[in-house]
Amino acid sequence: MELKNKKWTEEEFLKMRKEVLTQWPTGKDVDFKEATDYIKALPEHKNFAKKLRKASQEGITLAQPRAGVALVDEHIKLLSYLEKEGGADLLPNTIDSYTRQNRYHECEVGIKESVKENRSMLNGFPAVNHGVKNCRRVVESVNLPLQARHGTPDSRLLSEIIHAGGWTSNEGGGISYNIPYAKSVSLEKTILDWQYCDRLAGMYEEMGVEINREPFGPLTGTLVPPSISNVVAIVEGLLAAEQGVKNITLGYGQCGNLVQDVAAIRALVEQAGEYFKFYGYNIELTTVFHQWMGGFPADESKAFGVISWGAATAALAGATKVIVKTPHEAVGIPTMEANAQGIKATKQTLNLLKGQRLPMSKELEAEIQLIKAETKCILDKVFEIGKGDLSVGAVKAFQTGIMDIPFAPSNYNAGKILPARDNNGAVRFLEFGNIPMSQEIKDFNRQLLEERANLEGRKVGFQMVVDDIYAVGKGTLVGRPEHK
Amino acid sequence: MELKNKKWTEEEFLKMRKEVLTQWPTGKDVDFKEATDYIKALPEHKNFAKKLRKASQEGITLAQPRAGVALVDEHIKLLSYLEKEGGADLLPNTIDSYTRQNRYHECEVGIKESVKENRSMLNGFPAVNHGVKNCRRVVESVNLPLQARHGTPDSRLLSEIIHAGGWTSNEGGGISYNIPYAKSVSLEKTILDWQYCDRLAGMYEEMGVEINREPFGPLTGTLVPPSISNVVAIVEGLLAAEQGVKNITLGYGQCGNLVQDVAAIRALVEQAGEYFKFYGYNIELTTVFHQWMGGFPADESKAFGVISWGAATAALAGATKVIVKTPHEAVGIPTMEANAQGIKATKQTLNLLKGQRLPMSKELEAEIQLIKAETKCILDKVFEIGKGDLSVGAVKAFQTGIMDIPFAPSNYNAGKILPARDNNGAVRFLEFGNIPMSQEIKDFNRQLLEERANLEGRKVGFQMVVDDIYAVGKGTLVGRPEHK
Amino acid sequence: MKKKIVLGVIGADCHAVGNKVLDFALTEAGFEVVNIGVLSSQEDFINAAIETDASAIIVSSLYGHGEIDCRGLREKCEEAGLKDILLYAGGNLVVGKQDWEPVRKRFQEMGFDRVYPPGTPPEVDIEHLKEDLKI
Amino acid sequence: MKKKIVLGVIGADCHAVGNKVLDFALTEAGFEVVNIGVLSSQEDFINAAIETDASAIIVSSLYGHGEIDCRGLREKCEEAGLKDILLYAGGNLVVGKQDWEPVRKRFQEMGFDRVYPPGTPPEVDIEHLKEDLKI
Ligand code: B12
Ligand code: B12
Repeated sequence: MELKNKKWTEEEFLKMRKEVLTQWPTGKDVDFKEATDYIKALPEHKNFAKKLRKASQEGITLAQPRAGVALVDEHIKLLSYLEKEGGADLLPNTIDSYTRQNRYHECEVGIKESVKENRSMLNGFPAVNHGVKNCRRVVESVNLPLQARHGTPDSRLLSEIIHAGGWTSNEGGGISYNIPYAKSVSLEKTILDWQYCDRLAGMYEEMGVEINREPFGPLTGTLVPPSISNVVAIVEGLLAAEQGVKNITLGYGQCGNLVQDVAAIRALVEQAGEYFKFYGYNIELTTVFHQWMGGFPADESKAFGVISWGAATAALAGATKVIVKTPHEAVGIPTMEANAQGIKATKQTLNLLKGQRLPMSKELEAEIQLIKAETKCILDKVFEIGKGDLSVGAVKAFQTGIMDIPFAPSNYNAGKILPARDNNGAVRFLEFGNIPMSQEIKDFNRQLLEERANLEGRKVGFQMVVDDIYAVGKGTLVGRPEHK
Repeated sequence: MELKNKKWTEEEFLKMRKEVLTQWPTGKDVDFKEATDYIKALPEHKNFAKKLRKASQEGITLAQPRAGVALVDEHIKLLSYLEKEGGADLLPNTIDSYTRQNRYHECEVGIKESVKENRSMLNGFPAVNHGVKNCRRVVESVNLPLQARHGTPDSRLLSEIIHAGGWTSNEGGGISYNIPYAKSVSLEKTILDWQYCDRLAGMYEEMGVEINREPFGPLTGTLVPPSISNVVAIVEGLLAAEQGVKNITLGYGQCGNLVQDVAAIRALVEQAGEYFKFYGYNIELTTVFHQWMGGFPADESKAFGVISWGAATAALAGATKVIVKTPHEAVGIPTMEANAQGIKATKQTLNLLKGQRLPMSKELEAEIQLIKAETKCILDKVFEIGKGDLSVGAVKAFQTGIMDIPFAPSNYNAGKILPARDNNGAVRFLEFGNIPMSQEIKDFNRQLLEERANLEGRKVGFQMVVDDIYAVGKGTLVGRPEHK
Repeated sequence: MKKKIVLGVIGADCHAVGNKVLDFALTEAGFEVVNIGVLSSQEDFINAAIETDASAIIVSSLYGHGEIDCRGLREKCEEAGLKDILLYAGGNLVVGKQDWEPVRKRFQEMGFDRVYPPGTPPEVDIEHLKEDLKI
Repeated sequence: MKKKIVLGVIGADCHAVGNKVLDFALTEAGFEVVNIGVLSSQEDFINAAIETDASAIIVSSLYGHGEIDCRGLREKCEEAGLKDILLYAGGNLVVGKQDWEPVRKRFQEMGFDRVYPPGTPPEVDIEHLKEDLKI
């Protein structure tokens, strides 16, 4: 199939579906019509899109953890605990890494070993292997909406199974679940595969079932400049909209500087809104703010500091939901208790900040303008290079480094840009690679980094980047040289 | 002695000193001249005033815990742990409650019982009973400046002993260590007694020894409107300055609304600075921000949320130091470990926010103006009623309810004002009692509370106050009615 | 007739907020509250109870010295002729976060009829008072 | 001559940041780094080691499946003729926060010469490499 940013025809979709549903035996249990009835029969409070809408109207920020283990009963126990003890507002089903690579045979091994060893040997819930019925068991056992959270380049079968299983939200996108998560999967393929997932969500919408879709905002989670992630978010949002998705949550991973983080969320909402409107899509847009996604401090008290500051920023930015880290982050998949602890610290902070927003200021205004200008520089070029077709543009943009994600493992990513923090901890561009920014923007970024270099008595360079990568884990935001 | 806001003569001071130093046997070990030599010989980094100056110049916020146990060795162990494991920047010696009431005999009981039971039976360090030599043992065993933190209406002997013991900062004041801490001690007496403590600090200054003084900002720690605590801070600052104190840290207890909290600190610095200048005092002024001083949530993860949000606000406000709470706050005096945890979460947050400030905005500007205007209304009246003498004015102001602290236990406090939160969580006046505010200010406060009442579908009234008292402990800032 | 309750915070303890809230809650619940406030000695409690002929004494201690401050109160009540008067204690009774059961036991052995852990809401207290005073 | 080191992230693991930083640090320290990147199979490691005649293989695993992914690597090395090649493993090797000693033991029993807990900085690694390779 040729990649185009155009809604798939029913024929195209059904043809592909036949293939998809035979990728693993559990695929045969998917019955679209029956599934729509099933979801419609679920109580309203288990619908992701509806819960987000309510939060958005009330101006509150919801808290959602990450969580998933190998076995169904254990997984249900985990989610129930996060709901009851943790006070989560939305529940995830984090999918294991073998499923993400479509290695369902290895999942079987992991499931068996988990039974044998009596602890989860998988880092998530292998939803494909467990199939529709077990996904439904999960949704029926909890009282909150469910989402699949993964990192799967080809998530077509997974998406079929989770939606048929009553999970009303799916995270991911053709760029955001490829470049940070894969090495040698072509972007063309992942965009196509995610068009399938989006079209599937669109078909549910057309049947009157609301499905929320959430591109993965933080990408590599490590010093991603806001304009870079906002570009990806807007592109994936537009691609999803074209396939009929109606309810979209765009995301952003905390960088750590309050003004920049709030500006990023505001710029994202405003700019995405403009693009949706310009291209004629009627989208219900919400936002997700990810607590710091890079390396964490191993000390649990320090981790609580990072978690709470993320929660506070999410509230001050007015994000619709916040994805919660845990005090175990630096070390390993959290226990159920540690996971609940992260949610509790988060919710306490959100509640203290309910209704509070960062007021508009000269600084905030300037940062919003900067992010929007940077974002526009890139997006203009993406449309140009795709000759008006956004999907083609995106593929070419990655080929040529017009879009480029720092620290990404993918061979399809140029890997030429480098980010570093300025003196206030805001993430700036140290190397632009082929990112097409105006000279003014380039000079401004450079100037900010030179200011930092001056203060630190060293040159702007890669050591600064390395120091910044370690910084939060070592307890600071900016990675200053040790002796200064 | 007649109360006047006038520097004590040497004669007055020495006469009083004779009496003071015989209040308990350990008083005889105080030798002022020898003590100044002792402090001068201490390394610079153990001087409180110097460390604050450095922080203020660098624009960073220091973290200081509260801590104190009955026995000297245990106390040293505790402080060393908070320094090394916790990473505290400044150390406290929290004094026990019997010492605060000058009940040194009961301290002896507490010390003996602590030895017997092998756990601290006192809620702090009984510095008077332990005497100068033991205070010096403490200062010699740690690497940070030491402060006495207490709540002692008559702290003359205590102040003599701790300063001679090498502790270069003393918290308290004639109002702030009376009204929230005592029931039947006259304000006239405590102001006189604190003039003594201030004069003592002033005498050290005159000998070339820098001593920091810190009025206790948060008062009852419970919904104190910023203007109320700023008035007390400015009055105590001026009284201290008159006695020759040069290095003053004015304090404020977090209310929870970011804009109001930042505004309170900025208003305090600016306004206090103006008063010092107007009255011709040359003061080195720094600020202390207290993490939420009211009822805490019992859940430790939630407590971490409260702690971290306090740390973040302190940083955004640009306070010179922050007083740290612990995850045990709601339950009891923290273990050494819990205390260090509070510091670690705080420091992580401070470090993430290093250099970040809440930018000026319309809202912040307005809040600063409001707090200053409220503060001025009260201060003008205090000066007026004292016929120009601030100490007399303060006494009369409390008699007449012109100054009035909510929820205070003192019989010398009118107890007529009531605070409550507005819809954004900012603390406002529900009842003004005799506080002399302009009609405009009164109407504005009322209007904000009416807006909240409307939203909650109930009347403005005492139930609102009770709900707000419980709110943070129950996980929110504003105490909304249960079913709404 | 309304039952009279003596309420106060014992020892050198100045925590006034909970005391004011308890006063409000007990009064709302229909008791006649004799609030002697903070920084009250054992004698203050006993005198107030005698003067007002109260049915119960509610001792708060927040600051950690509760254990020292409460010792002997029951005996002094007996000596003063306050036979079988109800004695409740609550607040943050001991220093630090301790296992609750041993603490409860220590206070019950001191003669308190009911002992409450930190953060017990007034409603619990009120329910027990009604039960114990058969209202 | 510079010692050659094969570096990579094993299994279905995509964590690339630590890999890039390790590459930078090892290169700075004077090693010739053959970085096969993330999502590398046991075979990828072995082929790279054979092709470049490397002295050591450094396996990173961050995502939790390290235990499953690393099993049999030593045996396969032997089969491929890589006798006594140094095998190090580090990252976040297992699922969850586990006691470190048993984890270390399990990996050593699998044939790893050195095994590192989460957050071990590159310097430690470098020091040990120099020691083990007698540089
Ligand atoms: C950034 C990040 C991501 C990014 C990665 C982007 C990218 N492509 O690189 C994204 C968001 C994509 C991601 C995805 C996932 N992640 Co992740 N991620 C992290 C995080 C926050 C930081 C990692 C990092 O970059 N650190 C900075 C670098 C410099 O440090 P480092 O990676 O630890 O590497 C250093 C050391 O480990 C050491 N080292 C490494 N190898 C070796 C070898 C030797 C011999 C030695 C001596 C040292 C050594 O040196 C390196 C350089 O200093 C960590 C948690 C943390 N550490 O705070 C979780 C973490 C590694 N991720 C985790 C998981 C589970 C996942 C996911 C499965 C999703 C999920 N369930 O949440 C997916 C994995 C998908 C896949 N197929 O792999 C878990 C692993 C859990 C476990 N082992 O029990 C962690 C620990 C988080 C957690 N507590 O749950 N993640
Ligand atoms: C505000 C506060 C202060 C204010 C008090 C202002 C004032 N005058 O009222 C200030 C700042 C002055 C203060 C001072 C001190 N405090 Co203080 N304070 C608090 C704090 C944060 C909140 C108390 C409060 O007002 N809560 C709100 C009210 C509504 O709740 P409450 O007081 O718990 O009361 C309720 C219940 O306990 C219950 N209750 C009370 N009595 C009874 C009795 C019965 C029978 C029943 C059923 C229920 C009941 O009902 C009340 C109403 O709901 C608490 C910690 C916390 N709880 O979060 C520490 C706390 C009580 N303070 C403590 C200490 C140690 C002190 C100091 C010694 C200073 C220090 N070392 O830090 C001094 C004491 C000086 C003195 N002489 O007493 C400790 C006590 C430690 C312990 N027991 O191990 C606490 C627990 C903090 C801590 N973890 O260290 N404090």
